[in-house]
Amino acid sequence: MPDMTLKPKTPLNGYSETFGATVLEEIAGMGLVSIATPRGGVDALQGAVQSAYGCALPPTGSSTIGNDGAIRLMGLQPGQVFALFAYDGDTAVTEIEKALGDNGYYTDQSDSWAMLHLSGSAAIDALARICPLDLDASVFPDGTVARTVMEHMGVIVLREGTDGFLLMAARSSAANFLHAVEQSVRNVT
Amino acid sequence: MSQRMRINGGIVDRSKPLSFEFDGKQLQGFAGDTLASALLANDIRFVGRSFKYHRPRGIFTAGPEEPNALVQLRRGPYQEPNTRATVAELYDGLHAASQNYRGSLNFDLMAVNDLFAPFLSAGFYYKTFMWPQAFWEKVYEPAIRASAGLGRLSGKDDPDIYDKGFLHCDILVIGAGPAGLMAALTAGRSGARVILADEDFAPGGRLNAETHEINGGDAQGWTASVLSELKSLPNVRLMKRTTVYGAYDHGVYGALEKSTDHLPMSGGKPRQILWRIYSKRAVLCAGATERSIAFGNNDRPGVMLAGAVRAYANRWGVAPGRNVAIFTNNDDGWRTATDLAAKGVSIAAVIDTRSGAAPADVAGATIAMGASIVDTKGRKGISAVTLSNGTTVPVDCLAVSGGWSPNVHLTCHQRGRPDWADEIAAFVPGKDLPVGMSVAGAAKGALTLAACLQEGAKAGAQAAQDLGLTASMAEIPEASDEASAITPFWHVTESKGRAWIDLQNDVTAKDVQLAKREGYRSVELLKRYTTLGMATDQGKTANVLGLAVLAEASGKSIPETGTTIFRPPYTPVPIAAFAGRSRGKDFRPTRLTPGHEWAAEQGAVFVEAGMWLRGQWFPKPGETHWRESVDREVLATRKSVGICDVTTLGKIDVQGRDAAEFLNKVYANGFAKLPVGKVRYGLMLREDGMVMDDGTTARLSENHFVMTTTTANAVGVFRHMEFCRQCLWPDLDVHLISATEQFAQYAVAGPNARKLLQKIVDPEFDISNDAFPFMGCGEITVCGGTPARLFRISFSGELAYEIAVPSRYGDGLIRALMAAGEEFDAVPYGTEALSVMRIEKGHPAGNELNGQTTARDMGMGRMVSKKKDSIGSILSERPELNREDGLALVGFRPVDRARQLKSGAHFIPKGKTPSLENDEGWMTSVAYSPTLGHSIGLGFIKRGSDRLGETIVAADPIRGESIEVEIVSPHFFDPEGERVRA
Amino acid sequence: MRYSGLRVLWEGLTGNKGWQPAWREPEPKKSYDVIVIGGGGHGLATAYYLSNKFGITNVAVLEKGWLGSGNIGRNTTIIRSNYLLPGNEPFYELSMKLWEGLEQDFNYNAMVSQRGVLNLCHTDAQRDAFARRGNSMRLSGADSELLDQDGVRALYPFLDFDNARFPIKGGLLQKRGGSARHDGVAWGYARGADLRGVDIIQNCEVTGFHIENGVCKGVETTKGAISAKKIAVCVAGSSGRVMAQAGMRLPIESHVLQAFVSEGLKPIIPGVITFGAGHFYISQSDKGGLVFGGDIDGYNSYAQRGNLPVVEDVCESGMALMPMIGRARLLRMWGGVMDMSMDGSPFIDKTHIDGLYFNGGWCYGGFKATPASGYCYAHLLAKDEPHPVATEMRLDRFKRGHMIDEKGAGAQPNLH
Amino acid sequence: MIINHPLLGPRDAAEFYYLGDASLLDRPDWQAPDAADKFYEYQYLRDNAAGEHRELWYHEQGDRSWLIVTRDTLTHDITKVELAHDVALAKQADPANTGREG
Repeated sequence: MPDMTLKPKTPLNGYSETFGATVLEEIAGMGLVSIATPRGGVDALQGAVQSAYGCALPPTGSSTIGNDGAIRLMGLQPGQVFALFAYDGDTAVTEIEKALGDNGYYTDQSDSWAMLHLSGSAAIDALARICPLDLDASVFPDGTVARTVMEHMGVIVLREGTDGFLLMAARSSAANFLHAVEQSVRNVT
Repeated sequence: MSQRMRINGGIVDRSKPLSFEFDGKQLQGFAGDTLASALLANDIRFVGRSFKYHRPRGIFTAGPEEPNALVQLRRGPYQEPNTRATVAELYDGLHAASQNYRGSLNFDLMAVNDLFAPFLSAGFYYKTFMWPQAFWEKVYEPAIRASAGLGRLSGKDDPDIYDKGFLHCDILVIGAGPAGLMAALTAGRSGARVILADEDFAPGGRLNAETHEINGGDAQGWTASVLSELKSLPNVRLMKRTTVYGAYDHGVYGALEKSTDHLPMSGGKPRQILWRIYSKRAVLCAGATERSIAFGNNDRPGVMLAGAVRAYANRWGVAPGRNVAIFTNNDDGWRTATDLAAKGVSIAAVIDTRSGAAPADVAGATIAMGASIVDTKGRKGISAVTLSNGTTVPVDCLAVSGGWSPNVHLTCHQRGRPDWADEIAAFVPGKDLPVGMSVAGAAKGALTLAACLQEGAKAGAQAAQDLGLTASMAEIPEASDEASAITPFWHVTESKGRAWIDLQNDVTAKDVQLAKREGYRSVELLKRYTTLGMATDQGKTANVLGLAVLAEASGKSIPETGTTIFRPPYTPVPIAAFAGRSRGKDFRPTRLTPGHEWAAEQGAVFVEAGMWLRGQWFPKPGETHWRESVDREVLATRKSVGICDVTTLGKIDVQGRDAAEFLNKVYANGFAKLPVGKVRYGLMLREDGMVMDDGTTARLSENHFVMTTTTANAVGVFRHMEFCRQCLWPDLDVHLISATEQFAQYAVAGPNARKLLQKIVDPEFDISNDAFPFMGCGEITVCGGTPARLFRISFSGELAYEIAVPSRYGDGLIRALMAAGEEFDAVPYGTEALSVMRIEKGHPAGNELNGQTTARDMGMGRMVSKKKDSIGSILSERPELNREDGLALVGFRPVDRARQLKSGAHFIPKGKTPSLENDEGWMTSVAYSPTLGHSIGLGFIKRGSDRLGETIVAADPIRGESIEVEIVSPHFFDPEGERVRA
Repeated sequence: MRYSGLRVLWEGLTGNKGWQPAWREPEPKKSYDVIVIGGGGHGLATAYYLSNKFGITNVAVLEKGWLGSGNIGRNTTIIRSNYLLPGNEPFYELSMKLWEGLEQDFNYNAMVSQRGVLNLCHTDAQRDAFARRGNSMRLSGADSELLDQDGVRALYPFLDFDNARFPIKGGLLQKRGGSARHDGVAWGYARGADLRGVDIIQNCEVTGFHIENGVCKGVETTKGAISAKKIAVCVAGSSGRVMAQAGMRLPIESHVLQAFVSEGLKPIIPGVITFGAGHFYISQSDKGGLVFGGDIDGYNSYAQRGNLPVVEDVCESGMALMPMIGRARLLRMWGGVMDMSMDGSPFIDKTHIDGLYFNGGWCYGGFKATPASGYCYAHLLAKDEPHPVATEMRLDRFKRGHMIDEKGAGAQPNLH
Repeated sequence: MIINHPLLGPRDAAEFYYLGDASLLDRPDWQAPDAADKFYEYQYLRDNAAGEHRELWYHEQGDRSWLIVTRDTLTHDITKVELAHDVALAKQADPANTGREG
């Protein structure tokens, strides 16, 4: 019997480009799982997160880092966080389930998003061309997370460090999203 | 002819000469010139024609308020009509042409309009051109239209690119004149995040145009030092060439930055950037605009505003004339006389409407106090002025000052009204300012330099303090504080000639008087009737004068007469700038499924489905018509197996202890008892009882469902369900998240669907008919361990499954499915074949679920459970939605099977005339059924289900067709539904 | 005074000294047969038809601002009768017929210009819906044509046919559609009504109703109490506010609609075009300005101004449709308050209070309806029964379940 | 416009979807004897206030919260922003509490 094993593809085929001191690249190999808090179960989930990852559930709009950086929890909406962790398998939910048990409702989002990392001196100026959020460090410090809209596409923005941003947009419009970010970088560099 | 009017001084860079072309003439100017200053330097003053009378017109101002000097800038698709020469920054190779003439600028055939002026008074066109009736559209209107407008679009796509952006600040300072510079400096030193935006390419405002001293040195030096400090502050952003054009709610300002307009070519960078600036406070330091005086023939080239004449001399080193007269009602006009005289320009006369002693000595000039100008002479440029005392003075330039009006525009953008200030005879900002805005300097009516500096500093400090910052007043530089005395004077009533108020739209004092006499007395009616202030300059130099003449005619004061409201934008903004990058293919994002690349390789024809692109059909070599492909896809599917990408359907993950109860409420039919491992068709209503959407929902485990929606309604259904969850039933434990993007999903349909799937489904999963019956579902693995979800559901009416894998495997799965299907001659099929098959099965889709139809109309009335509370249940019971003669969805086929049905045809009983009274319904969807060999249709018709077998006319007058059709069951194919259970 | 070319000539030769006021500025009388509240287009048209066609001349029009200051004073001037539903189409077709003879009727040139209204479609489903609508129009005696892509290209070669995100597949054309000079319409009706003795009273705001035992007998105004046999409210945009004074809640929300005009340009867009893949419609005025608009801002508002997201959305759609307008500059933007009804269709009806009548809910399509709205309202006021083409424009239709929902958007006003 | 989100701070209104009057939270009892009338009024009739207006906004391009925004329809000034979920829960706990003050 022939090998029918399905080959995975990333949304942006491993895109990576440097513009002077600014770097734009696809991030792949991540597990992303949404964790919803059962009604009345926030304490249980909080406890499970604390003991599994050694960090707190983040409030909406911010993130926490657990297990010495192995996992990041992002507060996307009331009662829902996204867990982001390095993972190459097909069953990211199982990983979370193993850690948190039945203290949350889990949905795999690993294949739902195209992820881009933008970093470097022009990052903020470039994002200012498409992102309505105030990304000034005084308002949007390291670890802040937000969902917003850029060029008609929903985007999740996570700040990592002084001039690094993880950007996540719907997988189906990955090419358009890359085009939008790339154009912004070109327009300011 | 090389810049013969250039004189000493100014801030142009004489080491950088620039060539440009105007009306075919090659000319030179310097870096730092505007097109207007360069034209004047070359002694070109006649630059355009007015709108209605085609009168010769020259440069009138030195700023954005320019009504006359409008040019067609650049060439070909880059050409830009109605560009104000006074703000067009000169660049090497600039090309400009004058506008609004037939023939040439010098010999304009339309100038004949001026002779007919008595018949073209305000509103004349409302009173004539009515007879004979047919002549309006054939004769009069085309003639009127042909003379419309000033400049011309190229008719070609705008070749430049544009960008947008978002900026955030604590304090936005609008205008970098003396007040703005001080405001920005004070605010900037407090640590506030400051944006200082100025429309000019040289910040400084009037300081560039005057000979003021600050702290005993020249003002330009002071400006440079302030700018250098501002540049050194990391919390201050200085934006040149940036016009703040509008004030919107909650501190949002619109600004346009001209990033490459001053360059010959944009070099691949955006031409302009449309900024949305979010501010906590704004300080408006927009300065003031000078206005004219109405007197006979005050519109000739060479008649200019006094401040502009001075600006050309001081800023650009250009003499607007050799022999200049000044006509003023205030001291400021005299500055023009003294500044020009100091530069060696001959001043012929100063005419001041005020009596008393002359405020200054002007060597060699005739001084006339308490006098006015009643008329001017000259055809294509002023040659003389006639004074009220009868004397005539030869001049080639007349500088007029009727006083200064603060630029209150942005204070009115949220419908605040300005107040009248008698001291300066002008409107000043009212009390009702946009939230967070303060005003300083000339924009507030402070018309001395010292006051501007002082107020600017104060406003900057106050704004910072409001935000909790510590701001100390900067040391206020010393400057002149001499108020410019003004005695209002608007209109030389003894003038016999026409006295212009709105130069561009050719509105004269007589037009205002006539409008008033005819009853158009409100300022708004006056404006509309005469078109005063409605030209490209929006009456910046004309509005107050018009109001004054109306007040004079009504015997009322100006504030009693009213004011007009200023609307955004402050100066016009290109439509392309508002659009930014959103044009062409980038107008909206394109969503592609994971199988897109594969489909493209197969040569699929794609179709827009909302934001998605979907394969519409997959042509094979030799197929010349889309129907060939579609028929083949349908027949192959029904005969063996076909595969369709259904990834675009909305998928919503629903989890929680109360998920079942929740679904029971949002669906009209019952969901509480759906067993685990089963799928059910769900009908979702709006609260008004109309069908919102339909789809299937699968129960994966006790507390876990996955819902599908139609492609079109995925976003709306999710939003609606979040509303239900958060707002209506907040105590339920239910959680929603979209899973649309997570899975690639394919329908595998046809008698061989199971056999095909069995080749890729991992052997431990039994998908036989017994183990996996119709409407079953389960989580499985395929191709050696890839997790997948399998649903046994059918839209085509065949034995069918939908299989979903994580999106990363979507490309792999379609290739695997096609490879596995090879032995069954599996075909990919597109949305057309999908549609044919669903019509053959009588399934409603978008054309039927159009928001105007109920479950009852669809023949699904009984699905709406009355035993439970669900959205839409109560209002669906309203009497008119349950009429005996209500619509019902049925099938149609042509009596003559060779004929083609048409969607959108209306049903008329046989023998009746096609009219509204006889209209009984319409055809919603049609298809050629290759299975049946003829055209079939679905449609709504009154009492449809009672009329099976009846023949009726499908009238399609818009396509000139009318055919007899038979009403039949909508289930054209396999009405018993045996195939899906096979 | 009759307006004519000859009169213009004569006045021109004699210094334009003989022109008389277009209307009187009377003080209100104590009582009238009919009071029309609202001196906008519909109110003035109602007064005009009452006095000119139904013989009721003892009429006052009360206007809180200047005449024509309602939405007739700020709109995009499009006239058309390209509706789908039987509750609407005959009404708008009557309006179109009235437009066609309007100027001769009221002796004022309102510049009715039948340059054609073209709706573009970008999907097969849209084309099907256009066919259905075009046929509805034909069945009601209106003109309509279904164009394919080539047909559209022949009319408007400058549209983006080659690089469009949503390709143009065809269009629904109504050649008799077009535009009219909005202020001229208000002034023509005002002058025509005034000539028949109607009192148009400007700067007179209604502050309350006199209602006794379920009968409305008059109004309180800033110029004193005025009584009347019939009170006809006609204040679209402010319907909620005014009817609240009579204790009524309405199936209406007030929303802001922005509109835009560019600088004057030489003629380039011959007719009226609407985009089908975004919110954008455009025409070019007699003065050369591109007059365009799009969607409402979407939130309840009486503020008569909008915000940037919609401005940008409209211009994006404009550039997607016709990228040749990019270098035209937007000159002025403004916002008007719309009566957005629950099904997108209007009301011309009696209320449950005797003597009190209501006309409103015109959404953002009131301008084209002006003549028929005035005519049908006058008919209702004069005969106490609805005009045959306006029988479905009833306030109770939601309770009965008989919506006139052209878009199928349901009970959410900002979607209509 | 800017909506000051109770959890996220100021956000451009363009991120939100507007539904309408917050009375849409007050869905009638389907089993009440006058349910038909009540649902008609709930679905179709509006106060349409010229002034303070409580209204529903959905943070679609944000945290997916439904918000109740108190905004003046004459000036667009926003004086209060609440999570609709909180208001709905409070109402459920105490049906007399409509969330309206005074």
